[in-house]
Amino acid sequence: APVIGLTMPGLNVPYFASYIGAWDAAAKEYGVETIVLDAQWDPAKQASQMEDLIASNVDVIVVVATDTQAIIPSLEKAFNAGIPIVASNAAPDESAYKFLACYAGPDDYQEGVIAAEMMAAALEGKGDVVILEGAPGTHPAVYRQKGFVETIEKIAPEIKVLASQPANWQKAMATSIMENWVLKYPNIDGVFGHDDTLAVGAADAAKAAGITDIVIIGIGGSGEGLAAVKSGDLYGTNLQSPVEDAKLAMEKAVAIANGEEIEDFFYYIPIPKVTMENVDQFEPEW
Amino acid sequence: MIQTTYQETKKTTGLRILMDILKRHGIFVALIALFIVGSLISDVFLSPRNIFNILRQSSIVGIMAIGMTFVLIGGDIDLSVGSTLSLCMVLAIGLQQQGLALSILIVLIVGILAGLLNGLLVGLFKANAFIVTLGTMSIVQAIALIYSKGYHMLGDPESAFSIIGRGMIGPVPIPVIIFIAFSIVFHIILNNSKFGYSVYATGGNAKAAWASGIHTGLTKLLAFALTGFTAAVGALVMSSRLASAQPSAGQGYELDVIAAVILGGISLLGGRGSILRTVVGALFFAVFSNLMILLNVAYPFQLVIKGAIIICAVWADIIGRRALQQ
Amino acid sequence: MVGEYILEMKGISKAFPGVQALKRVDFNLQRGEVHALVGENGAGKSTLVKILSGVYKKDEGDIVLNGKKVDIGTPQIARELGIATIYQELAMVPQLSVAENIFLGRPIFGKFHFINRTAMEEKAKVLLESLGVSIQPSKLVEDLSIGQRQLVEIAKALSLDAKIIVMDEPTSSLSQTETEYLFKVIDRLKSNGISIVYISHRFEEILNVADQISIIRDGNNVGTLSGKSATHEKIIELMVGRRIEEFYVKVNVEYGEPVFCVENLWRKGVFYDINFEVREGEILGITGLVGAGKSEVVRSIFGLDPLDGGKVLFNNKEIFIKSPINARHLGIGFLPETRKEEGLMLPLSVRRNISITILDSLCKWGLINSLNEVQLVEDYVKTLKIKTPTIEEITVNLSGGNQQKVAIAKWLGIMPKLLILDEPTKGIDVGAKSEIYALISELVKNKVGVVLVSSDLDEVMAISDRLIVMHEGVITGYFKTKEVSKINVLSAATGFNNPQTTNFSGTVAR
Amino acid sequence: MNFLKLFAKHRVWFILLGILIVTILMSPNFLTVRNISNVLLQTSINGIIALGMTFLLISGDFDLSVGSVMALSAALAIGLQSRGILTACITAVVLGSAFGLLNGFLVTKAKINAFIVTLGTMTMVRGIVLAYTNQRPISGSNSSFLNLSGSSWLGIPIPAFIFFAGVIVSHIILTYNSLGRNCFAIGGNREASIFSGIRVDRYRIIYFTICSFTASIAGIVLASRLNTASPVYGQDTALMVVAAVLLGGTSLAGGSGSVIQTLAGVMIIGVLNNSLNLLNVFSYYQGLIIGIILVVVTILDSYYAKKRKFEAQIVTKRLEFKKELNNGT
Ligand SMILES: Nc1ncnc2c1ncn2[C@@H]1O[C@H](COP(=O)(O)OP(=O)(O)OP(=O)(O)O)[C@@H](O)[C@H]1O
Ligand SMILES: Nc1ncnc2c1ncn2[C@@H]1O[C@H](COP(=O)(O)OP(=O)(O)OP(=O)(O)O)[C@@H](O)[C@H]1O
Ligand SMILES: [Mg+2]
Ligand SMILES: [Mg+2]
Repeated sequence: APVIGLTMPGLNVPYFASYIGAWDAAAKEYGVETIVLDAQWDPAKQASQMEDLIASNVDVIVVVATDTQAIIPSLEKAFNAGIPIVASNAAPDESAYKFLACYAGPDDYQEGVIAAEMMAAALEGKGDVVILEGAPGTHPAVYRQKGFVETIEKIAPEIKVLASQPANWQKAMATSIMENWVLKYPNIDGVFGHDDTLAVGAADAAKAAGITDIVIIGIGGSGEGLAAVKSGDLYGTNLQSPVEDAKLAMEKAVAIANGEEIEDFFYYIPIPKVTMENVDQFEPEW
Repeated sequence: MIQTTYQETKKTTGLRILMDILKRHGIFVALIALFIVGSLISDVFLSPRNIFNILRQSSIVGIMAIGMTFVLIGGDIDLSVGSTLSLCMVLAIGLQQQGLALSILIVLIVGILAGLLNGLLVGLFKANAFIVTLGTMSIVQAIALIYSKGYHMLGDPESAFSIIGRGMIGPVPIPVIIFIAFSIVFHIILNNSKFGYSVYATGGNAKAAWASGIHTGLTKLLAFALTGFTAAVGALVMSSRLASAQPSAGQGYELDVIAAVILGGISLLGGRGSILRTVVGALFFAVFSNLMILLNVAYPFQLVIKGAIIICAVWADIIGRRALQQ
Repeated sequence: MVGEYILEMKGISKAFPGVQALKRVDFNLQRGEVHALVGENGAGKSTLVKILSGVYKKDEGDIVLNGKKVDIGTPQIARELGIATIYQELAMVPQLSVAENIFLGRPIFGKFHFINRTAMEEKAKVLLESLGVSIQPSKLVEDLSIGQRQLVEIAKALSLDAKIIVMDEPTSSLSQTETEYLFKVIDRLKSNGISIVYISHRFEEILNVADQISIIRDGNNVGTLSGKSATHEKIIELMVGRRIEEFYVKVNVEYGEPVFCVENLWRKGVFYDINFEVREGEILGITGLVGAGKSEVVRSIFGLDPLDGGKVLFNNKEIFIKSPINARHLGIGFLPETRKEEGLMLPLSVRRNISITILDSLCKWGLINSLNEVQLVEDYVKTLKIKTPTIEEITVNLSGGNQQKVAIAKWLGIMPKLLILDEPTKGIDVGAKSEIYALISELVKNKVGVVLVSSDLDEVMAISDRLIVMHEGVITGYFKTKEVSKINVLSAATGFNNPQTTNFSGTVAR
Repeated sequence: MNFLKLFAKHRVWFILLGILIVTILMSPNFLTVRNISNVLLQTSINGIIALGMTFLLISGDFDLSVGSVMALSAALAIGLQSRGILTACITAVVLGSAFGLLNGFLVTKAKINAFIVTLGTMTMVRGIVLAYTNQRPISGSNSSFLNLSGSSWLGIPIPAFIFFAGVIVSHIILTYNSLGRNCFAIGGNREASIFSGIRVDRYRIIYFTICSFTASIAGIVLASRLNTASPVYGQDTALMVVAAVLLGGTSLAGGSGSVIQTLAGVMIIGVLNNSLNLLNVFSYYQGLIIGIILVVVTILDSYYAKKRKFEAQIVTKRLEFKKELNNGT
């Protein structure tokens, strides 16, 4: 059976915990052996783990990069060692495409775009929004922000971003920041949270302040997020499934290991919009 | 004879007393200064709702800092409180099915046990507190992850449990009431109980305290257990407020908590400090973060200013005290 | 050696927060003389010499060295001017070697600016040999005894080519023999033209060694006597401003029942076969040379150090003291020899230091009654005449003697049945000493049994009722104090005595 | 008895040996050249900082800001590459060390607690890094910079060489140079050092600077290894580094320690991390195991430290004293 190495950025966040669950299930299904390493959010550690995987001569390496730039030298090393690489979950910089077999996973930029489209639609192209960012420097935080801000500028120039602060993926921090914002800006029309946790944190604070007519949009479709959409606390989110994410990466890795030809370079998992109307069709996965 | 000359040279006018207080408590002055600056540059800053916001936001770090005060005065340090916060949070949410009273009880017991473990290692086995609590920090965080399997624990925001973090008595949020109550109770314990005296003595000179018949090991044990307890209470407040728990939610809290205590003016070498000062330290950070958000300062610059202010506030405190001695 | 002053200090003043430590003090030093400074605790002796050595800055006054006015701003400058100081609290780095301590701050360099250890050790050896000691220069200071450390400090002073050496209570931790040895060294230094400022609370020593004696009282220089003309009484009169009629206060008390008794106590490698008994109202002295193991015995009894075997009886019941906590609950108090290490919590206030042993009795409903506490502490401060601005002053700011009184005061509160005092008058002025003796008398009147450990032979012979002499971890003599001569005690202390031949055995027939 | 003494003195090395033996027995992949070089590479970055931290801890001080300084230096080394690698590196080292200077000044002159000062600079510098990198990773264009630490010599990676060279240099300084000896003096007895005319403040500032200097070097090595600077580098570096140094037996109270022991402390943590990876231990359990080992090692350590102290005090001191005194008279 082929051996597939996987290096993860950090298993202490719920999304990746769910990812690993799906990964193990898929491995059983395909009958492949896997080595799972956790970089604990340290890019240097991830580089070492890449070396460990190269040394143990796995058939394919699946990389979920802690830092999509810092991983590049390691990708090159693996490429030079003749090991095909599937990038998963976070797409490395363009300059690294030549070292990759393919990318399989969500499109963080596109998620930001979708959130912006939903926001523009909900606010009818006009209003004041605030943004709760993820931890500075992390891939989703960088690209979701980019996707959101660029799209808003393009499609709804009358929407103004009043403030944008990192909440480090922590709900407590999101709640605190939002509590302060509702005082400073009594007329916030919309909130964009880089993920559902932050969005729900903001919704809590808004609710506590007695604000009801506010459009809060998250990303991810976590259990908390979907529940909040159902109850109307969140206007909407888009669902990024860790199960799909892991399965897709596994599927491509197994295909490569079995010597099959890969046609495309980008394989994106679907990121369906979730709103009150369709929320019942989705099951939370993290 | 010497005393009398001292008293003669000291005129006790009202102004002088005021100056004395200001010099002795530079950190209070710094806090007041922050308040004045805040009210000048932001019109919502002094609104009652914002004040309660600040109090609520300071309450979790504040409650935990109260426990940490005992450990630091006793001459030790506890780096594991952040992990204890994480573990107790996932437990508080995860055990909600077991009924309110039982889940709260278990959370408190787990917090105390985590503290007792530290206390046992530091107080009775006499291990270096810094490394040992770094070790338990890793252990307790791992247990939180294993228990939650890394998943986000979701609670029911409508349950009775959420009163702890979300409820109000009149206009006052319950976390603030807990914070104030803890401050008063533990102020009394620190200043007027045998345990409090022993903590000071142990921090002042553990050998001498031992030779005076104080059980220094037991004192340390209790101080750590207390820190575990306050971390558990902090976790109850936080998880109830958020109605959910991320398994690594407490990461980094240890430094916030220790910083709040030290900003209040406790010497890391032990033997000095008070709950009041700790409370001021915790408030200081909350006021600061609040202001930064109200002013919409970009995150990187928030950090730069925060770093500078930490240093300057303590500096002001030191200069005041030195001026007092002249 | 009469004539020019090598050093003149004129009108020196210095204030600390709450205390005017020195008030326009004049002090002159001649070449090649030993000039003693005496005075009560907190009189300002240490402060004066610390100004001389650049540790403190004077508020006013001039220092004239060899006829030239100098400004001694830092310890560095003092050293360059040839003033070396051996501080009351020895200024050594325990983790470094003897040689490195001697050359601390100005090591000898070899090639590539590397420290040349061999050269340093050789030089250190020469220095130490010139003092007549053979301590290995490569040894770590933490492995030396206090006496040895003292000698290393002197070697350090010599290595600076010092013209003035200040010794702040050099003998407070030394025994008789060591002290005598130190005097030989001082003589040698004197004959080389080195001037010595010598601070001590022991009058015998001062009368023995000093050429001039200056008396400091409350920050004033109240007079200088020549060593030959000075007498005990005169010094004391100047020091305390009155005559002390009876220096060694001793009351005769009827002994009661035995309160405390040890049998066959031993600890491997430290002491063996220790037997003695203390009765109510009795003072039992334990003496011997440094290193005889006196402190170790009482420390083990009090539970500070482990014991390997033996029996301890308290009020005729066998007890096991595992820690000072047991001892405190039984009503046993202990004043350790190392005041700074174990006697006091220096960063804490006088109040907290004194009340620490009596928290239980101050507690009401689990809380401490601050009013009672303050009342009690203030009482002790008053009765023991502890000199402190307020009871909230931190003890580190108190002078040595007052610190000692605080350390004793904390044990009075427990109403002890047995009080063990290890070198209670070490570093304490006559006034305070006599107060402490009075205090001991007061205690025995109240039927407290007292164990007094002391290397000061005069003291122990004057105060105690019975006397145990130790040598190398065993008891070499049991004496009734009234019936024994100093010579007998000394020979027992040096191990020439056979315990069997002494007047009585450890446990007295009742 | 003799063995006990030997063990007590070199206990870190014995602990390392024990961990090595267990690892080798349990994981056949451990003893491969590739893996060893991997371990060396992984330990060298924290190891380099640990050297500076050893100086600082021996002298009785403390630095929390090393992680941030490392990130700053990495960011500068990458961000300034367009002006030449050498310029970039020198700027990174100079600016990084400047924060050590600042720490030192604030601690010695303003007399602020080292914990607070370095917590302050830690926060400040992190802010600067985030601002400089615009809150996202930046990567370099010059691949020769990558070679600096990407390559190895005799199978040993260059960063490990830098680390080992650092160990040797630091050891020499600590044993044979007044810069190093004063470290012990100041940490052992600060007052005595002042009384002996050592310019204590100046030296303490130097030690802070050395510590930041090593953090800057580590930053450059890290940046060159990944050819990227991320603003999140070094979040838990300070705690891990201090833990490694303390594991090595340097005391938090100052006055004792050695870089050779620090090397052992660093290796213990490095080997543990590596072997748990090789054994495919799931991440959560790795945290558990490392925590437990840290705790056990510390307890063993305090036990042997006590034992050694007791023996030294009781057995040796007693009789020698009088012998020597008598010989002298
Ligand atoms: N650093 C200090 N801060 C505050 N007060 C001080 C300090 N050093 C000394 N004092 C005070 O100055 C006075 C003189 O103290 P000093 O140490 O000179 O006395 P001393 O004569 O040496 O006494 P002793 O015989 O007990 O050593 C005392 O009242 C003491 O409390
Ligand atoms: N603080 C210390 N540092 C180094 N050596 C010490 C110290 N205290 C005691 N010693 C040494 O330990 C040995 C045992 O000392 P111990 O205190 O039992 O003797 P002692 O009879 O009580 O003498 P002392 O007159 O000093 O009290 C002696 O050699 C003594 O010199
Ligand atoms: Mg003195
Ligand atoms: Mg003794």
